[in-house]
Amino acid sequence: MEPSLATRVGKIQLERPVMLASGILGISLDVFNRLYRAGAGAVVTKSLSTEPWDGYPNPTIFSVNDGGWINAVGLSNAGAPNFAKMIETNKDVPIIVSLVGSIPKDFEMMVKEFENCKITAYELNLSCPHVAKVGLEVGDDPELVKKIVSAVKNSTNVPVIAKVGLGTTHYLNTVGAAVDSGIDAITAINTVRAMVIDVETQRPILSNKFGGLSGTPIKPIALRCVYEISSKYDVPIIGCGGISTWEDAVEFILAGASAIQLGSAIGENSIHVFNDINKGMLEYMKRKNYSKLEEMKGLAKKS
Amino acid sequence: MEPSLATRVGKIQLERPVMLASGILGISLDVFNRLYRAGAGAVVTKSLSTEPWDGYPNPTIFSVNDGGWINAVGLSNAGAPNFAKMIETNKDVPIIVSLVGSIPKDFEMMVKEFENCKITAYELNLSCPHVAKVGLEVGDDPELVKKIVSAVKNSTNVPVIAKVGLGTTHYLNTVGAAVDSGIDAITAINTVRAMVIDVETQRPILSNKFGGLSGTPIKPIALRCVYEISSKYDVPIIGCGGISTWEDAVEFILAGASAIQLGSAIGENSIHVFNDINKGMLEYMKRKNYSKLEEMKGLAKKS
Amino acid sequence: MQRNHNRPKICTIEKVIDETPTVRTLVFSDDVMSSVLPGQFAMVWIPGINELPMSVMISLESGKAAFTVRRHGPASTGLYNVKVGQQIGVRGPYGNSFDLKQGKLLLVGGGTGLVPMMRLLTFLKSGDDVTVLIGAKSKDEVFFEGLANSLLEKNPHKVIVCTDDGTYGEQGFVTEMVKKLVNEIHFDAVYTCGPEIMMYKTVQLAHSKGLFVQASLERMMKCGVGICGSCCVGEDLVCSDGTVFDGTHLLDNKEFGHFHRNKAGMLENY
Amino acid sequence: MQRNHNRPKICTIEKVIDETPTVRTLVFSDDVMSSVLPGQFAMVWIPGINELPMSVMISLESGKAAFTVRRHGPASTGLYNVKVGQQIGVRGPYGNSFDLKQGKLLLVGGGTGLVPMMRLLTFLKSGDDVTVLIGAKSKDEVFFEGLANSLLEKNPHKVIVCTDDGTYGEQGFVTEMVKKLVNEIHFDAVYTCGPEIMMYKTVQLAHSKGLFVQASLERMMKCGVGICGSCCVGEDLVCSDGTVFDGTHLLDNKEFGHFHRNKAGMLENY
Ligand SMILES: Cc1cc2nc3c(=O)[nH]c(=O)nc-3n(C[C@H](O)[C@H](O)[C@H](O)COP(=O)(O)OP(=O)(O)OC[C@H]3O[C@@H](n4cnc5c(N)ncnc54)[C@H](O)[C@@H]3O)c2cc1C
Ligand SMILES: Cc1cc2nc3c(=O)[nH]c(=O)nc-3n(C[C@H](O)[C@H](O)[C@H](O)COP(=O)(O)OP(=O)(O)OC[C@H]3O[C@@H](n4cnc5c(N)ncnc54)[C@H](O)[C@@H]3O)c2cc1C
Ligand SMILES: Cc1cc2nc3c(=O)[nH]c(=O)nc-3n(C[C@H](O)[C@H](O)[C@H](O)COP(=O)(O)O)c2cc1C
Ligand SMILES: Cc1cc2nc3c(=O)[nH]c(=O)nc-3n(C[C@H](O)[C@H](O)[C@H](O)COP(=O)(O)O)c2cc1C
Ligand code: FES
Ligand code: FES
Repeated sequence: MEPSLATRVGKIQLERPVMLASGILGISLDVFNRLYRAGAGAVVTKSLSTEPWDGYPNPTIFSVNDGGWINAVGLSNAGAPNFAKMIETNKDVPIIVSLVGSIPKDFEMMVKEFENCKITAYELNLSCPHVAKVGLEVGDDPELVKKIVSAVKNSTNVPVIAKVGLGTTHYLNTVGAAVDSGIDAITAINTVRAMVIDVETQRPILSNKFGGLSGTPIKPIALRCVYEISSKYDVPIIGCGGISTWEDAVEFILAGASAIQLGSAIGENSIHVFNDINKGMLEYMKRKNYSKLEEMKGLAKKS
Repeated sequence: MEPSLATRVGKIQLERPVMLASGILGISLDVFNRLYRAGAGAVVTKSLSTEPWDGYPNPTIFSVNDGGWINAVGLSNAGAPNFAKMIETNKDVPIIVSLVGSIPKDFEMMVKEFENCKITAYELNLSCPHVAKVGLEVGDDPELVKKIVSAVKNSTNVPVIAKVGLGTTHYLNTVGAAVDSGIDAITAINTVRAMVIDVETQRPILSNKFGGLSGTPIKPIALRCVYEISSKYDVPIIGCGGISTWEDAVEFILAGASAIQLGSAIGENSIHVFNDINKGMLEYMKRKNYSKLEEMKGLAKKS
Repeated sequence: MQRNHNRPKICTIEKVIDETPTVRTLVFSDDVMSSVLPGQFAMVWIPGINELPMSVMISLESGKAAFTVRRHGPASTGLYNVKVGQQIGVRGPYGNSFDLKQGKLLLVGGGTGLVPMMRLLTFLKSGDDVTVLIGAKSKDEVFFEGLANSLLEKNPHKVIVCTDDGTYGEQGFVTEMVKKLVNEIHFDAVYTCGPEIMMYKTVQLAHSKGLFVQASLERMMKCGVGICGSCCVGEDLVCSDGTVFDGTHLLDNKEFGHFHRNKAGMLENY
Repeated sequence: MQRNHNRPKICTIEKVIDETPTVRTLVFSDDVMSSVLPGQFAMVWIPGINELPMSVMISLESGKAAFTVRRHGPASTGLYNVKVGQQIGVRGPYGNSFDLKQGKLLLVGGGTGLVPMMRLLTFLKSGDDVTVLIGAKSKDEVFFEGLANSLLEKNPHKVIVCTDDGTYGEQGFVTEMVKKLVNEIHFDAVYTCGPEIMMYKTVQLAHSKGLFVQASLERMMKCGVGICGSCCVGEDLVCSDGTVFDGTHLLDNKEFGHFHRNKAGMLENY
């Protein structure tokens, strides 16, 4: 029997385990449809704010020598109201709406906007490392995280995911706060705060100076976070960070993730990466005699 | 006029700015001499404990796909007393003795052992990410850091450096605690906690499961830490993490470091890396018309 | 170390050529950029100011390349003001390129959209019979006419300039001339780059005659490698699927000729 | 993806050969390991148990390699107990190799130190006249005698076994035989691998006669790539400067033949 790539992330049922991560190609429904056809199990939107944001001036993204990317796009986005209008016509694509804000009210307002949209889940960005007053600055404050998660959970029946990253407090406390407040799943991790300086012009290359490191360099860090979360909390996990091959994807499942997200790999391998990973995982499952992804979940913790 | 690579890290005067990082080839005086001849400005010893430690079973070190290394050597070392005996005969090499412990008393005892040795400084390892009760578990507790730094400063006239890394509290608070207690310099950063899982055998490869990521993947993270520390505190900084070329070294100086350390690069480029970096920096200084390293320090913060 | 094409490589400007009162060509040495394909572009970092997508202009000296920039907002004006000896960062090349057909060719360029057209001319086969249409608002803003003629020296060719105000060459929009020519002549290929309305009309006209036509599009760009999404037109990414698209494909795209996205990613009318 | 030589590659054991009651050869397929040089080694991961440095044994089948392991402590016993179909991780190859001289050659191996000697035999030139000395405690522990003879089929050669207790071959330490031979014959090169005391004496004897001599050393190893320092002998790193060193160099090293380091990195007497 052909094994199945279908997976369940708590209440979220997906046909395929590899999602598009937030902020990657995440601004247009047409592109979402294309990515879904290309093998993505779901797409996460660019993180949306209550109003449109222009983001930072360029340079905002480039690649780091020896692999990986650094970005400080600055959460440019069309704003939740505009975005909701754009995806109103969505029928096919499992869309996860990423939200960013500073206080519970921001999130409540945005969730209202999507009431008429067909969406699969919300993902709360508690972990962007390069924009003031949102993202990590929220995630680093577990008390605020509790208030935001509770507020969103009270505003919608759609599953809610919290996306965490490495900040200035222990990310496991952020996970704990979200779990205590009824979160449905955790995405780990966001980019890691970083910098690149050009030695000829003697200045940081990003216009924002600081940005977030993504791609292969952060994979072993992200993997240990997934392993740590799944060892400590009974919460469904979406692994994210540096995944570019089926082996990477399997590593995260073995560490305890129920699904994964990727972004940077598209910059190296184009959107074929979704199908390449799907195929590789299927072959692996056949070879190892698994019929369902679930059977592999967390196996590395048994050793 | 030929520019000079000499640098001053607070009270520490060095002929050349590139040091051997702790834990790398750091167990034998003969090897120290060789590295010094090969161009290292100073060598930092393996972190020493009050008694000999065997460390973890193998696998303890291997390289990560797409660059970098992961290790959980487990701080195996001969213990401060044995080590002090070994380096008693040192005449030539600027040796920085790295110490690891849990409480002030551990450090005081070890510093006593080195009273008769010619050493350049102590480096307190407050940041090893994979051994319980020492390293990061100490660094993550700024109050304990204050006590340890004060105790060591009261026990010796030799300059004392604190080595920090990314833990579960904000590393800048650890730096602050060390600075408040009279630390002479900061080394940033240690390895970053990470994991690699083998998908065929479905287990973490390191015997300790978790280890520390070093080498090129962590360079942009280390660089932002140096930039953040030098922006917030008036303390000499030694940059460490992923440095393998002269451009990398210059990036750290431009971010505010007075000197740098490297380890992993030796695994790729052998100990030639010291002279390669020295040469590259000299040519850069000539081209840009600097006579002293000091003139380049922190320039990236002006942009 | 191997060159990392996705990180700015620092290049020093060696020559600055004023093409018009608002357009300059900045020449620099770089082997990679000197040999890109027509339609490919670079992301150009002006340190302290911004980073812009720029078609890579040819240089007649080997091993060199250039950017031809019109000063407009702060970013392009920053690039325009770069002096000889100053440094810029260049990453890429990015994007695909025009499919090179042979025979009777029509090139339609407007403003700095002429840049990829000039590079296309360096890839022609000896027998190609080439018509280059240059659109400009007025006489002041015409450039590359002489360059086009000299690049085409050895080919049967025509270079026709159209100005909106008739102060030079033919009077009227360049697309009027396209209409006239495609009615008279069967071109083996039509290539266009310039203002989107110009490209839209050119594609429509050529397509209505069943001609092979390709256009090189411009959109807001951040990454250049198909990650950020800022350059999307419908489901296409200009940076990595384009910049060059077939006319038939473009006419199916609801955004082409009508909308582009602003910095926040919102659709705006042209 | 390109193979990462510094990360364990998973290999499945295809055959297990009992060489003596305490020594086994485990055969697996791997192109890289099948073609390493004599003296090179791999780091061998026994999942759940440990990782050990192991010389890479030859296999007579192409594309295959092997490890020949003596069970000793928990780590080597873990490897010894690996069954056909089970998986191990292999990274490397690491280290340098013996300098291949021609003419009259003397190879002195003890125990699993014979492994690099067997590989050396596969690199011989047709005219080489080869004497192989095999040292063992007693008859039970002799292995590779037949293999050595068959590898040397086409060369003038002698394979001499010495057992400490005289239960097989010549009686006495193999180094007694070395002494005898170097007094009688001028060898163009002497190669040795085995217990350090055996190598130390062999190097001294050969050196005293002015012969070219090389030894392949063993030390505690963690990284295999010259980072961790655990394998240092004086200022030399066995993993990356060695494993093979010239006798003249070794006799200048105060630790060779006298000290090795334990897990904590402390010097211990042999
Ligand atoms: C593939 C490609 C090739 C191009 N080639 C050339 C060329 O050869 N010569 C030339 O003069 N211009 C070229 N452009 C246009 C150029 O990149 C700028 O958009 C234009 O110069 C206007 O910049 P500005 O000064 O108004 O930007 P500002 O108003 O200062 O804009 C600031 C930011 O917005 C971005 N931005 C605004 N509009 C656009 C847009 N339409 N496309 C991309 N980014 C935008 C800029 O990159 C910059 O980061 C090209 C654009 C693309 C996409
Ligand atoms: C380059 C090289 C090649 C070798 N080739 C072979 C071979 O082909 N066949 C063979 O049987 N043995 C070989 N050895 C020796 C082998 O690696 C082990 O040291 C030996 O098997 C003893 O292991 P143990 O079971 O007693 O280890 P344990 O006592 O279980 O030791 C546990 C740990 O200590 C380490 N260790 C202890 N002693 C040593 C040592 N002397 N050298 C390296 N690591 C040590 C082990 O790697 C392991 O991590 C080689 C050693 C080296 C350095
Ligand atoms: C250009 C870019 C933009 C991003 N924007 C967002 C964002 O808006 N919201 C968010 O939660 N994460 C954002 N991220 C982080 C990614 O979703 C992801 O967590 C991170 O890149 C690690 O995954 P990767 O290594 O597969 O890229 C962005 C990453 C990149 C590279
Ligand atoms: C094998 C290994 C052992 C290490 N041991 C120590 C140690 O004992 N004490 C310490 O402070 N840092 C230790 N480190 C960390 C390094 O000193 C350094 O901070 C880190 O590797 C980043 O630098 P690099 O990227 O140049 O290797 C070790 C690193 C490695 C790879
Ligand atoms: S510019 Fe980023 S996707 Fe095209
Ligand atoms: S084994 Fe690590 S330096 Fe040799």
